[in-house]
Amino acid sequence: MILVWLITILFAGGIGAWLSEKRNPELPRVIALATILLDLFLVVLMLVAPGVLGLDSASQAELGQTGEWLILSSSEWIPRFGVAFIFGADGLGLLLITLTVFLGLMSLGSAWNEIKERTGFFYFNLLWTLAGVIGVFTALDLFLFFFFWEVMLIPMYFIIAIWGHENKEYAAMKFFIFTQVSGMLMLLAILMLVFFHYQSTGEFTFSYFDLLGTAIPDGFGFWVMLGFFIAFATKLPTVPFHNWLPDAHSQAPTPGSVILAGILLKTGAYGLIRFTIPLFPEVSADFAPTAMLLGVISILYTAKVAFSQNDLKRLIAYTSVSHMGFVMLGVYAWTSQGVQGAVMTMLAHGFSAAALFMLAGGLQHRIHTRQMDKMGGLWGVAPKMGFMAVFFTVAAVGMPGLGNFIGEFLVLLGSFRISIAAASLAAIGMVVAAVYSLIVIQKVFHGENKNNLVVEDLTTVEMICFGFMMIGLLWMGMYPQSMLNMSEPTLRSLGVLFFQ
Amino acid sequence: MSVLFYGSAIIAVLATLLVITRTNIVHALLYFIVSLLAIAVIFYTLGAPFAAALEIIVYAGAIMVMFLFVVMMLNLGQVTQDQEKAWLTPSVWIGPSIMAVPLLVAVIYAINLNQEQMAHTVVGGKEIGVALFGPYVLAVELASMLLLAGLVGAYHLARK
Amino acid sequence: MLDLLWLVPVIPFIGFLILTLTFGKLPQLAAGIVGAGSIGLSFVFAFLAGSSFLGAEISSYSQTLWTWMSVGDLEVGFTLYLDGVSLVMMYVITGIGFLIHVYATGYMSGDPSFARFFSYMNLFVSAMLILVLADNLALLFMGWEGVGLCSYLLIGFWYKDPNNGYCARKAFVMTRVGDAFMAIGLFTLFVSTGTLNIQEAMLEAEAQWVVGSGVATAVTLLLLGGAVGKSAQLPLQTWLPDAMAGPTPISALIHAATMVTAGVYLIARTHVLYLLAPEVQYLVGVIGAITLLMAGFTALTQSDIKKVLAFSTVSQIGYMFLALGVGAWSSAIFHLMTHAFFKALLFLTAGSIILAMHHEQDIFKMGGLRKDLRWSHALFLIGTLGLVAFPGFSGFFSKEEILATAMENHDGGYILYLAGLLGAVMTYLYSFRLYFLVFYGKKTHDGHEVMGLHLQGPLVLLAIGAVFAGFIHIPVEGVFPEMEEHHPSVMAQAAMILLPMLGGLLAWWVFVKGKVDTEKLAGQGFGAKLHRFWFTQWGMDWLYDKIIVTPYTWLAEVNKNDFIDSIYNGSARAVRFCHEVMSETQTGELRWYAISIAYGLLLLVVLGVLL
Amino acid sequence: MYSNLIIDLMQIIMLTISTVVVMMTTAFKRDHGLISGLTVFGLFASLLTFVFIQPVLPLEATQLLIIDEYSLFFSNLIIVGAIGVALLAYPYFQNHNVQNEEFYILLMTATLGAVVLACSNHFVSFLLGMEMMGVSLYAMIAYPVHAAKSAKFPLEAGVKYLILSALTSGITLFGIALVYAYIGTMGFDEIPAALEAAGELGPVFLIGVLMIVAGAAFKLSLVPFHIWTPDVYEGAPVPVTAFLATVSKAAMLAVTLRLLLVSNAIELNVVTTVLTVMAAVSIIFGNLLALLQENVKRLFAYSSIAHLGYLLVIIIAAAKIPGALSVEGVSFYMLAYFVMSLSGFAVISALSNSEKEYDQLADFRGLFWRNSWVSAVLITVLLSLAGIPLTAGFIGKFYIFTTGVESELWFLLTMLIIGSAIGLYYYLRLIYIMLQPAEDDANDPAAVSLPLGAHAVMAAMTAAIIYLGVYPAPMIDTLQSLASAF
Amino acid sequence: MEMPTVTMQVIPMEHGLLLAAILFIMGMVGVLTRRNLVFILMSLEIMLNATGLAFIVASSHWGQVDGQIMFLMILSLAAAEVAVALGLVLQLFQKRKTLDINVLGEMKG
Repeated sequence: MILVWLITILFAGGIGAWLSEKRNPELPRVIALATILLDLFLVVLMLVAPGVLGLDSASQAELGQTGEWLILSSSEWIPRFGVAFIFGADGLGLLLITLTVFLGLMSLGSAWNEIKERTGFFYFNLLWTLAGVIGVFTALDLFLFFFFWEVMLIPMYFIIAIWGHENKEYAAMKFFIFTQVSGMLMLLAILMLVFFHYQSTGEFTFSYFDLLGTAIPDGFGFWVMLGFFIAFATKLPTVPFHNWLPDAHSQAPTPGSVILAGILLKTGAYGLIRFTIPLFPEVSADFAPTAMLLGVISILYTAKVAFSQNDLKRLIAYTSVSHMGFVMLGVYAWTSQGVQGAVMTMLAHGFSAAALFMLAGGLQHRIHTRQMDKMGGLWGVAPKMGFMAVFFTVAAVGMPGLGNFIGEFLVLLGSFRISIAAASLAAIGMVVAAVYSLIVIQKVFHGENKNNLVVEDLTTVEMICFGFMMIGLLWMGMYPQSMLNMSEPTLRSLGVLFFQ
Repeated sequence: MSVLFYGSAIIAVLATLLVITRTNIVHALLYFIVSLLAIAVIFYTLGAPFAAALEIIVYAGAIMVMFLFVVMMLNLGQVTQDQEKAWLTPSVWIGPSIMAVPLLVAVIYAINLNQEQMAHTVVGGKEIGVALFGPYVLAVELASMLLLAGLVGAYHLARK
Repeated sequence: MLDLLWLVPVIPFIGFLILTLTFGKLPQLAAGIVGAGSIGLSFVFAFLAGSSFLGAEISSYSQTLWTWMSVGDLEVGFTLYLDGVSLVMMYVITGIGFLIHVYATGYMSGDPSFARFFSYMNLFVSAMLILVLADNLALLFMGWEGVGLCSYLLIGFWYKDPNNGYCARKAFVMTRVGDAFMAIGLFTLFVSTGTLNIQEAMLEAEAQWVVGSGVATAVTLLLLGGAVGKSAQLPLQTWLPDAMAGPTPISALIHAATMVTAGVYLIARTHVLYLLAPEVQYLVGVIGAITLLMAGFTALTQSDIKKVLAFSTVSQIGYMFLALGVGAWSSAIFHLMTHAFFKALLFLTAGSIILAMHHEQDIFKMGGLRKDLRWSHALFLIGTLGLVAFPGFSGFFSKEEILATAMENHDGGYILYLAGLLGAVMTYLYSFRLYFLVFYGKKTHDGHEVMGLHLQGPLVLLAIGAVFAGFIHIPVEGVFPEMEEHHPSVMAQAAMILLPMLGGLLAWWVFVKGKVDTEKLAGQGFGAKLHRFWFTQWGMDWLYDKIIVTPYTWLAEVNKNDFIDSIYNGSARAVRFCHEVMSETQTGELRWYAISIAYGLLLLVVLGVLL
Repeated sequence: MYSNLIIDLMQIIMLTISTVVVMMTTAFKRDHGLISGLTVFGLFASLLTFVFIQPVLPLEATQLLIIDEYSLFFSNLIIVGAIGVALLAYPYFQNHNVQNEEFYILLMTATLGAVVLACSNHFVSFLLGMEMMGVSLYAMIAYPVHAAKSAKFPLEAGVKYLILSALTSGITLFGIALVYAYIGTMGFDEIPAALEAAGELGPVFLIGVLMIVAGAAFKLSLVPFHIWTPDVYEGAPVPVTAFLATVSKAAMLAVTLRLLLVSNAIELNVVTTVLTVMAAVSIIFGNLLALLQENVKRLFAYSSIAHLGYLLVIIIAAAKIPGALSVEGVSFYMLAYFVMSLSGFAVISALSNSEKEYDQLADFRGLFWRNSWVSAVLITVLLSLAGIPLTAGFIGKFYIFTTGVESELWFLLTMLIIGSAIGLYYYLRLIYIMLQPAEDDANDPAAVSLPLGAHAVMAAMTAAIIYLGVYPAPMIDTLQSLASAF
Repeated sequence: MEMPTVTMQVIPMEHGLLLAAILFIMGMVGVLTRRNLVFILMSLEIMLNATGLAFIVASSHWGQVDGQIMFLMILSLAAAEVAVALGLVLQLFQKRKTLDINVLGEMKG
C-alpha cells in the first residue's frame, strides 16, 4: 500500500496546490515542497527501515511471487479484462522511485523562483507528472502501466504549453504526438500479448507475472515486441525517434526540462528492462543487434548534431539522446555489466542532465537567451555557476569518480562482450562527448564577456540543489556498489546474463 | 392486364421524365400527377386497389395540391421559368445522368431474378385494415406522431 | 605506517575541495598554505608509507579501501597498490610536486584566481597519485582521466583568451582519443583474462596467452594507444605545444614533465603483456625513436622558451619509450625520475627568467642574461647539463643505461640505438641553442631577478636533485624481469658520451660564434620549407585539421538541423496538404453534396455487384 | 401479458403523453420556462420508467418493437441526451424573440423517434422512428430561422439536412424494398430464416442491404455519406447540434448494430468489406478534415466522422468474434462518445446564445484563465476524445483495440493509429489555445452569464467521463449483461 | 374469409421492380440536376413514390399486407416531409427572394 500512498500523496498534493493558489500565489510551492518532502521521507523510510512501514512478504506469496519484490500489492480494477491494480517495487524500481522523488525536489527548487505565474496549476502539473512517473515505475499490470504511462504525459504537456518558451506550441505538440502515437503502438502490442495469452490459457489478464512467458504464435512475436520497443525507444529516446526531445527540452521551462531529462527519459529505459526483453526473450535476442546498432548510432549521431547547436538547451538535449544511446546499448547487450551500466547511466544522467538544464534554465532566466554566441566570459561574473557548469559537464563527459563514468564504463564493458564493434564505436562517443561538452564551457563561460552581461550568481536555493546533485554524482561515482547491489537481484530475476 | 401494366409503366416513366425536365413548375406538377395516376393504375394491376386509391387521394390529391398552393403563393412567374431554362444546361445534367446509368445497370443486374411471378391475389382494404389495427397498431400510433411532428414543424417554419 | 597510504592521494583531494568550495573567498595566504601544504603533508605521508614499505622488505603492498564496483564477474576494488615502481612515482609526484607548489605560491602571487589555480593543482596531484597507486586498470583509468581533466582546466586557466580555451579543448580531446583506445584495451583485457587487477591480469595473461598471439597484440596496441595519447608521442603529440598556453610555467610543467610520463608508467606497469607481444614492444621503441628525433628537430626551430622545453620533454619521453621498447624497464623509470628533476628545474628556472623578463617568452628577444640573472643562469645550466646527459649529472646515468641496453638488444635494437644516439646529438644542439640564445649574445632587454625563498628555495633543491639523482637506486627489482648487466666496450661508451657533445659544439659554433646565419638559413628556399616543416611538427596538425576536424565540423554544420527532423516535419506538411485538398471537397454547395452521396451509393452498389 | 406490454412500452407511452401535454400546455399558455420545465420533467419521468421496465425484460411489443436490455440502455441514453439538450436549449433560446415552445414539442417527437428507432425490430418501425426523428430535426435545425439576428445559418443547414436526409431516406427505403422483395419479411429477426428459405444469396438482397447501410451511414456520418455533417453542425443551433451528435447517432447506431447482428448481415463478405472501407476512409478523412479547422462546431463534426469510423471497427470485429463482445464495445464507445459530445457541446452552448455563438477557435483563446471550470470541462472532453487515460474515451479506445486485435483487423488498427495521431493535433491545438493568455478582447464569451442548466449538464457529463475512465467496471458489467442477448 | 382470387396475366416481379428503379433513379437525377428547391422536392417525391411502388410490387409478389402497410407509412412520411419542406421553401423565398439552392452555400471548408 505504501506505493499507492506515494502516488496518492502526490495526486492530492497537486490538487491542494492548485486550489491553494486562490488564497495566496506563494502557497502552492510550499504545498508542493511539503508533498514532495513527505514522499521523500517515505521513500527514505522504505530504503532505510522497511520494517517500520510493515512491508511484508505476505502479499508476494499471495501473488505467487517470491524473492526480489520488496513491496507488492494488488486489488481488482476491471475484472472483465483481468485488469487489476498491481503495484510492486523491487530494487530497480526503488532506485528509480528515489531518483524520481529526489529530482522532483530538484525541479521544485528550480521552479521556486522562476515560476511566477499561475503557480497553482504549475505545481499541480509538476506533482501529477511525478505521480505518473512513480506509477510507471511501480505498475505491474500492463493496463495500469499504460495508464500511468499516459498520465505522466498530460501534465507535462501543460507544463510545456503554458510555461514554455517562444516555440512552445510546436514543441508541446510534437512531444505529445510522438509519445502518444508510440504509446498507442504499445497499447496495441499489450493487447496482442494479452490476446495471445488468452488464446493459450483462456484467461484474460494484464498481470505482468502472468504474461511473462506467453506463447506467441510464429511471426507475431516480433511485431508485438516492436510495439513495446518503439514506445520505449521513443521515450528513451533513440535515433530515429528522438526528434521530439530537443524541441521539448529546449522549449520547456526549467523545471520541466529537469523532469523530462532527469526522469521521463528513464521510463523508456525502465520499460525496456522490465518489459520488452523479459516478455519477449527470444525475439529480443534476435533484435538485439539492431537495437545495439541504434544505440551506437544515437551516441555518435546526436553527439555530432549537438556539436553544431547554438541553443544551449538544445545542445544539452541532444547530448541526452547521446547518453541514452549508452543505455540502449547496455540494455540490449543484456549482460550483467551492460544492464547495470545502463541503470547507472540512467541514474547518473538523471542528475547530470537535470543539473545542466537547471544551469541553462538559470542562465536563460537571467539573460533571456539560450543562444551561446550571445554569451561568453561568464566565469568572471558568475564563478559559482561556472564551477557548477564545469562540474556537471565533466560528469556528463564521463569523468571517472562521477556517476556517469560508472554507467558508461559498465555499458561499454558489458556490450564489448557481445559485440566488439558496437562497443568500440560507442567508445568513440567518449571522444565526441568531450568535443561537444567542452564547447559549451568554451562558449558560455570562457572568453571575453563581449556583451557585458551582468549575471547574478547562483542563489542559495540553487546552490543547495546543485550541491545535492554534486554529492549524488560523487556518491554514484565513488561508491556505485550501493546502487548496484540494489538493482542486482532485479536483474537476476529478469534473466540478465551473468558471467561468473 | 399486362397491357395495362406496361402501358401505364411507359406513361409513368415518360411523365416522370417530363417532370424532371420541365421549367415551368405548374407543368411539372401536372406531369407528376399524370405519373402518379399511371402508377395508381399499376397498383391496381398488381392487386392493390386500396393503395391505388390512396395514391390518387393522398398523393395526387393532397400532397401535390400542397405543392400547388405553395407555388401559387409564391407567385412564381415567367422570370423563374427563364431562370430554370438557364440553369438546366447540359453541363449540369449530363454528369448526374451519366452517373445514373451504371447505377441503373447495377440495379437491373441485381434484380434480375428468375422471372419470379407476382401473386395472383388481391389484397384489399379490409385486409389492410385488419393488419393496421392488428400487428401494426403501433405503427399507426407512431405515424400519428410522425404527422404531428410534421405538423408542428410546418407550423413553425411556415409562419411569417 | 603503510596503512596510512590512502592519505597520500586523499589529502590533496581535500585541499582541492577546500580551495574549490570557498569559491575564491579564501585569502591568498591561506589558499597558498592549503594548496602547497596539502601536497607537503601528502609528501610526508608518502615518505612515511614509503619508508615503512622499504623497511618491511616486502615486494608489494595493497590496501583495499572499499569495493568500487562488483558486477557479475567484474570485481573492481578501490584498492591502492604499492611496489617499487609506484613508490618511485609517488615520491616523484609528491616531492617534486611539493616543490612546484611552493614555487607557484611565489610565481602566481597576485593572480586573481590564485585559489582556483591551486585547487586544480591539488586535484592534479591527487589524480596522478591515484593513477600510480591504482591496483587495477579501472582505478588507474580514473587517475588517468583525472589528470587529463586537470590539464584541461590548467591550460584553459586564463579563460578570457579564447585561444587558451581552444588549446585546452584540443589537449583534452586528443588525449581522450588515446583514452578511448585504452578503454577498449581494458575491455579486451578483461574479457580475455577475467580481471582488471593489474597483477592478476598479468599472471593470467602469462598463463593463457601465447607469445605474439592476436589478443596480446590487440591489448598491448590498445594500451599503447592510450599511452601515446597521454605521453604526447607520435601520432598524438600535437596537443602538447598548445598546452603551453597554461599559466607559465607551472602548468607547462604539469603537462610536460609529470602527466606525460603516465604513458611510460602504464607501459612499464603492464610490461608483462608487452613481453607477450614482442612486435608491439618493438613498436613502442620505434615510436619512441621517431618521436624523440622529430621532437628534437622541432625543438630546434622553436622560439618560445617554454615550447623548446616542451619539445625537449617529448623527446625525452621518446627516450623512455625507446627504453621500454628495448626492454629496459627500470631504465625507463629511472630516466623518468631523473628527467623529473632536471626538467622541473629547467621549467621553473625558465619561469624565473620569464618573470624577470616581464613575461617575455621569446628567446630571440633575450640574450646576454648571464650577468643579470646569475641565479637563473647557474640553475639553468645545471638543468641543461642534466638534460643533455653530461657525464656526472643525473641524466647521464639514466640515458646511458638506455642507450647501452638498446645497443645490446639484438632484435632490431641497433637502429633504435642509432636513433637514440642521433637524438642525443640533437639534445645537445637544441639545449645549448636555448642556453646560448638566452644567456649569451647581445643583450637586448634588461631583466631583474625576482628573488624569494619560495622561488629560489625549490630551485636549489631541484638543482641538487638534478645533479645527484643519478646516484639514487630505484627499488624496482622484483617488479621488472632481471636485466642482464650491460657492459659496452669502452669505445662504445666513449662514442656515447663524446659524440653527442658535437651537438653542443655546433650550437656554440652557430649561436655564440655566429658562424652561420640562422635567419638566412631558415628564411629561404629549402631551408625555409624544412624549418616550416619542423616548426609545425612535421605537418601533423595540418593533417589532422584536414582529415578530421574540417570534415567533422562540416558534417556537423551541414546537419545542424538534424535531417531526421525534416522527415517528421515533412510528413506533417504532407498531412496538412491532404487537409487542404480534403477541405476543397466541402464546397458548401448542396448539389455537390447530393452528387457525392449519389456517387457514394454508386460505389457501394458497384462494390456489392462485384463482390 | 398486456400489462407487461404496457409496462414495456411505458417509456414510449410516457414520451408520447409528455409530448401531448407539452403541446396542450403550449396551446394554452406560452411560457418558455414552463414549457421547458415540463419537457425536462416529462423526459425525466420517461427515463425513470426504466425501473419498472427492467424486471419484465425482454419482451417483443408486437413485431415492431423489441424491448430488451440493449434497447433499454440506448433508450435511456437517448432520453438523458434529450434532457441535456433541453437544459441547454432553455438558456440558448432565452433571448430568442419569437416563439420557443414548439422547439420542445419537436424535441420530444425527435426523442420519441430516436427511442422507437433504438427499440425497433422491424423495418416499419425503423422507418417511422428514423423519419420521426428526421422530420423533427428538419424543423429543429432551422428553428431560429425567423429571428432577425440568428446565430448561424439555420435555413441553410435545415435545407441541406432536409434534402440530403430525404435523399438517403429514399435510398434506404428502396433498399428495404429490395430486401423485402427478396425475402418477403420485414422483421429483423425473421431475416435469417427467410434467407435460408430463399436459398442462395441474391444480389438484390445484397444491394438492398448496402442501400440500408448507406442510409445508416448517412445518419452516422460515415464517409462517403458524411458530407452534410460539418455544415449542418455549424448551421444548427448548438443544442440541436448536440442532439444530432449524440441522440441521433446513438439511436441510429443502436438499430444498425441490431440489424446487422440479428440478420447476420455482418457476416456477409460484402458488408464487411464495405464497412471496412468506410471505417478506414472515415477515420482518415475525418481526422484530416478536422486538422486545421477554425470552427469548433465543424471540428466536432469532423471528429465525429472519425469517431464513428472508430466505432465501425468494433462493429466489423463482430464478424469474427462473438457478437456479445462487439455489442459491449460498441455500447461502451457510444456511451463514451455520447457523454463526451454532449459535454463538449454543452460548453459551446453555455458560452453561446441564439444570437451569437462562440464557436471560433479564436473565441477560446485564454478561456482556461478566464473561466477555468468551463475550459477544464472542454479539456477533459478533448482529452477523452483523444483517448487519453483517466477518461471514458480511453476505455472506449481500449475496446476498439481489444476487439480489433481479437479479430485481427490489422489494417483497420493501423488506420486507427494513423488517424488518432492526426487527431491528437487538432484536439491539442484547441487545448493549447485555451491555455494561452487571453488577448484583450471585448468579445469575451466568458462574460456571458453561465446558466445553471448548462452547468449541470457539464458537471454531470464530466463526472461521467472521469468515472467511466477511472472505474469502468460497473458499467462494463452492465453492458456485458445487455450484450449477452446477441 | 377466403380472399377473392382474381386471375391475372403474368407480370414478372422484376418488371415491377425495374419500373420502380427507373423512377427512383430518375428522381435522383432530378435531385442532382435541379437548382430550384421546389423541383428538388418534387424529385424527392418521385423517389419516395418509386419506393412505394417497389413495396407494392414486393407485397404483391409475396401476397402480403406488409408491403402495403409500408406504402401507407411512406405516404404519411411524404406528407410530413413535404409539409416541413414547403415551410422551408417559404422561408427561403421570403428571405432570399429566390428558390435557387445555390444561395445556400455560405458554410464550407
